[in-house]
Amino acid sequence: MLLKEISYVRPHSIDEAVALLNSYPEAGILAGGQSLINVLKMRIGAYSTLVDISALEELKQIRDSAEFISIGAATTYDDIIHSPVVMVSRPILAETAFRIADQQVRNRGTIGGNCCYNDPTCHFPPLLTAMGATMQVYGSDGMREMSAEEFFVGYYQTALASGQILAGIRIPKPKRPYGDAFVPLSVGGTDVLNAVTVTAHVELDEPGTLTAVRVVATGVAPQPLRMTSVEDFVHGQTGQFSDLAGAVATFDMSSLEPPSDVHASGLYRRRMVPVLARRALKMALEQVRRGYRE
Amino acid sequence: MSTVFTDNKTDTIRWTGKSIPRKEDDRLLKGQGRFADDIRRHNEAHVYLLRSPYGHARIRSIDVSVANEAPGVIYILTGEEVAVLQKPFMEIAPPPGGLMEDYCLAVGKVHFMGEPVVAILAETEELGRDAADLIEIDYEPLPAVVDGQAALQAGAPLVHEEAGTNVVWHGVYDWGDIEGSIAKADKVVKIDRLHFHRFTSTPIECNAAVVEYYPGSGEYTFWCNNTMPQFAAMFMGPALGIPTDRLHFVTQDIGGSFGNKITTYVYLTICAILAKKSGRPVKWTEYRTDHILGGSHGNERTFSDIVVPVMADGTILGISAAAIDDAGAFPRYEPLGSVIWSQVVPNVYRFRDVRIDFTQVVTNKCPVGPNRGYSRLQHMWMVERVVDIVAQELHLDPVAVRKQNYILPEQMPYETPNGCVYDSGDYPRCLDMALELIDYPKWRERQQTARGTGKIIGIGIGSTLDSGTNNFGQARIINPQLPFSGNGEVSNVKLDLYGEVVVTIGTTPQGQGHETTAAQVVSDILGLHPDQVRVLIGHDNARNVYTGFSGTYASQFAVTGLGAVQGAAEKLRREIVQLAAGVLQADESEIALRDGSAFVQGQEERAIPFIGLANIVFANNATMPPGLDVSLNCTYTYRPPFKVPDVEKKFGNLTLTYSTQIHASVVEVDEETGQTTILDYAAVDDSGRLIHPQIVEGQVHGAAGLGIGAALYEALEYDEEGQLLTSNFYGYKAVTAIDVPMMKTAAIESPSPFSPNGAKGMGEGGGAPLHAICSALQDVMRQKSGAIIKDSYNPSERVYWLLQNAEKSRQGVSVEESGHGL
Amino acid sequence: MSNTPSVSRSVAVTVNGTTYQRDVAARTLLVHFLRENLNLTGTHFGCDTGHCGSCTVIANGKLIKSCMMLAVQADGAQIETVEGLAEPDGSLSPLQQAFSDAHALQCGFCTPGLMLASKYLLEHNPNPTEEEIRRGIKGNLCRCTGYVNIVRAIQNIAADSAEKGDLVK
Amino acid sequence: MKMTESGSFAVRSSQEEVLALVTSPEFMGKTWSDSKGYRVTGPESAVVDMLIGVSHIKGTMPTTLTILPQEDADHLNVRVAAQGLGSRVDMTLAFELQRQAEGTLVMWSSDAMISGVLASVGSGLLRPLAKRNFDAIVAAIQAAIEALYSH
Repeated sequence: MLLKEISYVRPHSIDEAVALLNSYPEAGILAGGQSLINVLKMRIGAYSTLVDISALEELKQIRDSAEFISIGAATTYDDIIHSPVVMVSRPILAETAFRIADQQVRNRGTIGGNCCYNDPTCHFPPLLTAMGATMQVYGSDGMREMSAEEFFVGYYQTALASGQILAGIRIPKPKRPYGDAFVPLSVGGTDVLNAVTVTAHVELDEPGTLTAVRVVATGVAPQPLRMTSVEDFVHGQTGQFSDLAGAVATFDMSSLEPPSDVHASGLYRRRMVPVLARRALKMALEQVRRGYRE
Repeated sequence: MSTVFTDNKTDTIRWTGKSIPRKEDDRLLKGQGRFADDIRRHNEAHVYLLRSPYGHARIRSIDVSVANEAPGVIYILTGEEVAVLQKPFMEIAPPPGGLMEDYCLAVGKVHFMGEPVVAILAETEELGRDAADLIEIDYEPLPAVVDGQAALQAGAPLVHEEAGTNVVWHGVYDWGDIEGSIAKADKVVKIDRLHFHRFTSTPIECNAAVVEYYPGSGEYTFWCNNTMPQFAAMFMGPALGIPTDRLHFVTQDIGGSFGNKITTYVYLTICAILAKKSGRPVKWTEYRTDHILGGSHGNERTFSDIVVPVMADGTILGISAAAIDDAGAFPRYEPLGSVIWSQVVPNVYRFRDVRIDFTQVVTNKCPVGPNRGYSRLQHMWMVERVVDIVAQELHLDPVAVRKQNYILPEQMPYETPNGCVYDSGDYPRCLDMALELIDYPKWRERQQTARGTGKIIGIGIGSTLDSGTNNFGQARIINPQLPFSGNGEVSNVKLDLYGEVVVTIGTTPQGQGHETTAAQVVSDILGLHPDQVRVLIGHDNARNVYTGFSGTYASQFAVTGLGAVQGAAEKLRREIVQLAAGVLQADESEIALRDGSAFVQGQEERAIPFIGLANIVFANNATMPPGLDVSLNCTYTYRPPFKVPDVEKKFGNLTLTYSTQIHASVVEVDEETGQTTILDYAAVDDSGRLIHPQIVEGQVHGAAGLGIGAALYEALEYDEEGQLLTSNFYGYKAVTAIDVPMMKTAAIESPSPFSPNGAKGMGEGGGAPLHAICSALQDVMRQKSGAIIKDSYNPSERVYWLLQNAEKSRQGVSVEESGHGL
Repeated sequence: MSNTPSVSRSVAVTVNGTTYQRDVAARTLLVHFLRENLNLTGTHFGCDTGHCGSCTVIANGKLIKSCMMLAVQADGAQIETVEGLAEPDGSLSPLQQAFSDAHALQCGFCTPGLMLASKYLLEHNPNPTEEEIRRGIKGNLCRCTGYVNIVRAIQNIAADSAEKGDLVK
Repeated sequence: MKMTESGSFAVRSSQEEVLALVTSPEFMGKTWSDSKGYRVTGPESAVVDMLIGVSHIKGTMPTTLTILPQEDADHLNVRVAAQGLGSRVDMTLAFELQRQAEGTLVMWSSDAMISGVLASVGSGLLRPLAKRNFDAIVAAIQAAIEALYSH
C-alpha cells in the first residue's frame, strides 16, 4: 500500500505525454491505474515518474465509421459497456468488458491499460486478436499501426517501445453476418480469474460459407494463440457446420506448454482448451446462423 | 419470531426474542465507527515490519546501518535486541511443544514466510517502508517442511531445533471399545487419508494498534482490535517482565475477527517495545498481504488410517483414525486445538467407540489460530465424510444413514463417549426441514433428467454442532499443569449519577450485536426501552469489568455474556426495588419498574424515577432510608457449572451448549471443466432460545458464506520451499457476492436446560458448508466415477481430475467383510 | 506552459460538498488522503490489491476504489464518501435505513463501501434483478453476512422506491 | 519456488581458457546480461546490479556472484544471491567442462530458488520469464567466450 516516492505529471495532450515520456527516464504511463497502482504498491514497479493520461479527452473517444470502430486507449470499460456505437456494431466488446473485475474497476480501468498490461488473464488481448483489431501506437515519430497479433508479444509484454503510447484501437466492422464469442474458464469463482480463454470469430460470406475464422486461446502460451488448424478446418465450411469436435481435434494440444501456477496446473489449462474452443465456436456459429449481428 | 412478548409476572414488555433495530448500526452506517486504525495520538510514530521472504532460513547478519540514517527513522529493532528485552512467550504445551521458543521478531532464524524480522519505527508509514528497503539481511536458506506428515518423518528439517522434534503435542484418545466394535461389525470401511485444507476467515479489517507507554506508571495502553485481550496479557506480561495489570487494552469497533485476531499478542509486543524505547505513541497498521502472510491461519489436518466398523443397515459403531494437525511455525494458541475438537467427538451421531491418535506438529508455515469453527469443524468434516463414504460404498441412501445414526431428541441431554453433554436438539427434524427447504424430491428427479446433459447434479448434507461456551479445564488434558478450568464472563450494570442505565462487559464484539442484545436483556429486567440502556462496548480493562476469559470467541456470548448481564441487571433490580420500597414506604413485593421509574403497583402516582434513586445514593445520601446498603452499581460474574475433566481418561463435560446446524446443498458440476455451481442451499439452525432472531440468522448466513468460500475457492497454498502462493486477495480468492447463493434458512428453538436464558452459543457454524458441499460433490461422483472426495477444498480443477481419474481417488478406500456374520 | 513532474502537488478536492486545499505527495493514495489528511475515517481499507472494496467512494459521479487512485489524480474532483450519506438532519438515509432494517451489516467495516456501491447501482438501475445486485456489489467483499442480507436490503429499497415511484436518493 | 535448468554448449576455446574466464569475477560480472553495472568485490566475487522484469514489473536486483572453491579442474560452481523487489533469488550455477577434439563442451546446470513477492505473485508466469533471463545469461557467457577466441 505504501508506494515509493514517485513524480507525477498530468499532460494536456497526447503529444505532451509522449514528450514527457521521452524526457524522463523511468517514466511510465498511468491511465486507469487498476493494475499499475497495485504493482507500485508492491514496489515491484518500474517507474519513478507517472504520466497520467486518464484525463486526456482525445484518448477517450469511441468513434464510428463505415469500416471501423475506433476506441481511444484511455476509454474505460464502463464507457465501452455503455457505448451505443459498441452496442450496435460490436456488442461482444461490451459483453466482455462487463466480465472484467467489478463496477469500481470498470469505471477506471481502460482498454489501453488492459492491452498494455497483457497479463494472460486479461480480456482484451485475445478478443482484439480474434477481431482482427489494429493497434495505434503513437511515438515521437508519429502514429504507427500494427495488428493485435504483432502487438501482444509475450507474458506481460507488448511491442510498445519505450517512449511510445498506445493511443487507440481500431476494430473492423464486418460487412457480413458474423459471430463472436468469448469463453473464459474462470477459477476462484464467477468472473474472478481467467485461467484459460478461447475467443472465436466467424463470418458468413455470400455463397454461404464460413470465412474470416479466428480462434484464439490465452492462458496456454505467452501470447494470444491463434489456433490456425482449427480456423483452417472451419474456413470454407457451410453455415450449418457442426463438427466442432472434428475441428478442434485438428489442433495439437500437446504442443502447448501452458504455465502451471497456484490458479491452475498447466495440464488442466491444456485440457480446457478444446472444451472452451468447442463452446466458443458453437456460440459464434449459432450467431452466424441466426444472422445475428449482421 | 418477531412478536413482542409480554411477561405475565411483571406486565412489562419483553424485548428479548425480538429483532429490534441494532444499537450499533447508526454509527457504523454513517462511517462513525471507531476501528483500531481510526485511532490517532498526538506525535505518533509508525511501525513498519520487514518480513521474511523465506519459509525457513538462518539469519547470518542484519545490517541496518544505512537504514538508520534514512529520513524519518526513529528506531530499528531486530531479533538480536528482542532476545535481550523479551523472554520467550509462554507456551501452553508441555514439552516438546513447550520447549519451542517464540519471540516477537525472528531470533537467529526465520521459521515462516512473512515472519517479522526487523521492526522500523519512523515518522510516517512511508518512511518506515522506505527505510526497510535499505536493510541488508544475509540469510542462509534452509530446507523447509510444509506438510504435517512430512514433519514427522525422520530427518525432516526441524522448525525448532531447541525442541528436537516437530511434534508439539501427541496423545491418544480412546473411548469405548473400538476393537470390540470392529470385531462385531458386519463390515469395516477403511479410508487411507482425508485432508482438511488450510484457509482463513480473513476479516476485512486487518490488525492494527496504537500503543502508548507511560513511564510514570509503567503502564502500556493498547488501542487495538485484539479479541481476547486477557489471553494476550497472559503472554505479554511475563514476556515483557511486567505485571499484567500494566497492560491496558482498549478495543472499540472491530471489523470482524472470526478468531483470527486472538493471537496478535506477538505484534502488540513489538509495538510495546518500540513505544517504550522511543517514548512515542506508536501505530501499527497491517495490510492484507501482511495479514495473510503472518496473521492467523486455520488449522490444517490430515486424517489417516480411518477405520469404520459398520452394521449392514448402515449403523456406524465407531471410528478409529490418526490425525495430524499442522499448527504452522509457532504454537501460539496451540496446542489447544488438539483437545478442542473433542467437544464434538461423535458429531451428531450415536456411535460410542472412538479412538483418535492425535499429533500436532509445527511446519514452516504461518502459525494457526482460532478460525470460525475452530478445531471442531475439521473433526466433524471427517465424520461427515465418513458417513457419506460409508453410504456410497455400502450402497445406502446418505439421508437414511444419517437418520439411522443421529442421536435422537428423546435421548437429550445426551452424554457423549467422552463425557460431553449435548443439552438439547432435534437433529432429524432439522434435517427434514433442510430437505424440505430445498425441495429434496424435486432435486432427486432433476438429477435423473440432467443425466447426459454434461451437467451432473449432486445433493449433499452437512450435519454439525456449534459447541459454545468452553470449559477451559479441557486445556489440562493437553497440559495438566495449566491452571485453567471452567469459564466465566462478568458484567456491571449500574445507574449513573443521573439515573442513566449503563452496562459494561468484557467482551470484544465484532458484529455480533452485543450492545443490542445486552440492552434487550437489561430492558426486560429493569422495565426499560432498549434505547434507555447504554452499553459501553469493547474490552477496556481500565473502565469495563472483565475476567480472564473475557473476549468474543468460542460461540459463548449468548450464554456467558448475557448470563453475566442478566445476573448484574437482576442484582441492580433488587437494589432499586429495595431503595424504592424504602423511599415509597411500600413493601418490596409491591414495587414494579417501568420506563425508568419505580412505582407501587396499582398506585402509579407513588413513584420515583431512576434519577431520584441515583440522587439519593450518589449525591444526597443523608436521605437514604435507614438500614439500606445499596450501591446501584452491580457486578455479576456468570460461571457455567463446569467440573475439571478427568485428565487421564480425557473425559468430562467440555462445553455447556450445543447448537445444531443442518445444511443441505445442491450443486451442479460441469463435467467437462469441473466447475461447480451451487443451485440451492438451505441452513436450519437450532440455537436454543433466540434473543434476537435476526442476529442469529445473520450469523448463520455469515458462517455459511465463509464455509462456501472455503469449500470451493479459498485456500492458503504453500510450495515446497514454504512460499505462500496465495498471500493476497489476488491469490486468496475470497468469495464474492456472485458466488454465495440466496440461502434459505429456518430455525427451531430447543432451549438449553443448562444456560441461564435457554439460549445456546452460536455463530461459528461448525463448518457445515464444507461438509454439505463435499457431500454434494460425493453425490456427483457416486453417479459418475465413484471417486472419493478426500479433501475439504474442491476447486474446479480438483473436481475435474476426480471425474477423470476416479481410480486414483479410490485407492486406499475399501470395504472389508468382517469375520462375524459371514 | 511548463508541465514538469513533481513529487508533491497542491490539490483542491471537494468531499461531501466541502472543498479542501492540501499539499499532498504524489505517492499518496486517495484512501490515505481521505483518512489521514482529512480525518474522514469512514472510508476503510481492507486489502492492498484493490479487491476488497472497503475504500469505495464516488468520484465525479463514478464508483471507484480509492486505493487505486492517487490523491493527486483527485485534484478538482467531487468526492462522495460514507460521511455524506445521511440526511442533513443526521438521520439515516433510506438506503442506510434499509441496510439496518435488513441486518445487512454486522461488524460494519465493509459497510461504507457497500453502501456507496449500492447507491451507485440503484442510481443507474433502480430496479435491479438479484443477479444485477450481486454483480453490482461484486467488488465489495464482506466476510460477516454471506451477502444474503445485503442483497435483501438492496432488493427492499428497490421495491420501496418502485412503490413510491421515486428514485433512490 | 524452485527452478532447475540445464544445457550445454560447445566452444572452440580450450578447457584451460574457459576455466580462466569463468573463474574470473571480472568476466562473470561483465558478462551477466541485462545489468546496470557491476563491481568486482574480491578475488572470487562480484556484485552485479541486475535489471529484471517486464512491462510494469521491473527493477534492479543487486546480485552477488561468488565463485566457489574448485574441487577439480573440470567442475566449477558459482553461487548467485540476489535481493530486491521484496524478493530473493538463491542459485547455484554449476559448470562442467569437457575437453573435446576441438575446444570444450560446457555443460551447465542451475538450481534456483525464488522467494518473496515475486514468487508468490508471479508464480507460474515467473518460470518462463526467469528461464528467458537465464538463457540470455548463458548465451552471453557463450558469446563472450567465443568472442574472446576469435580475437
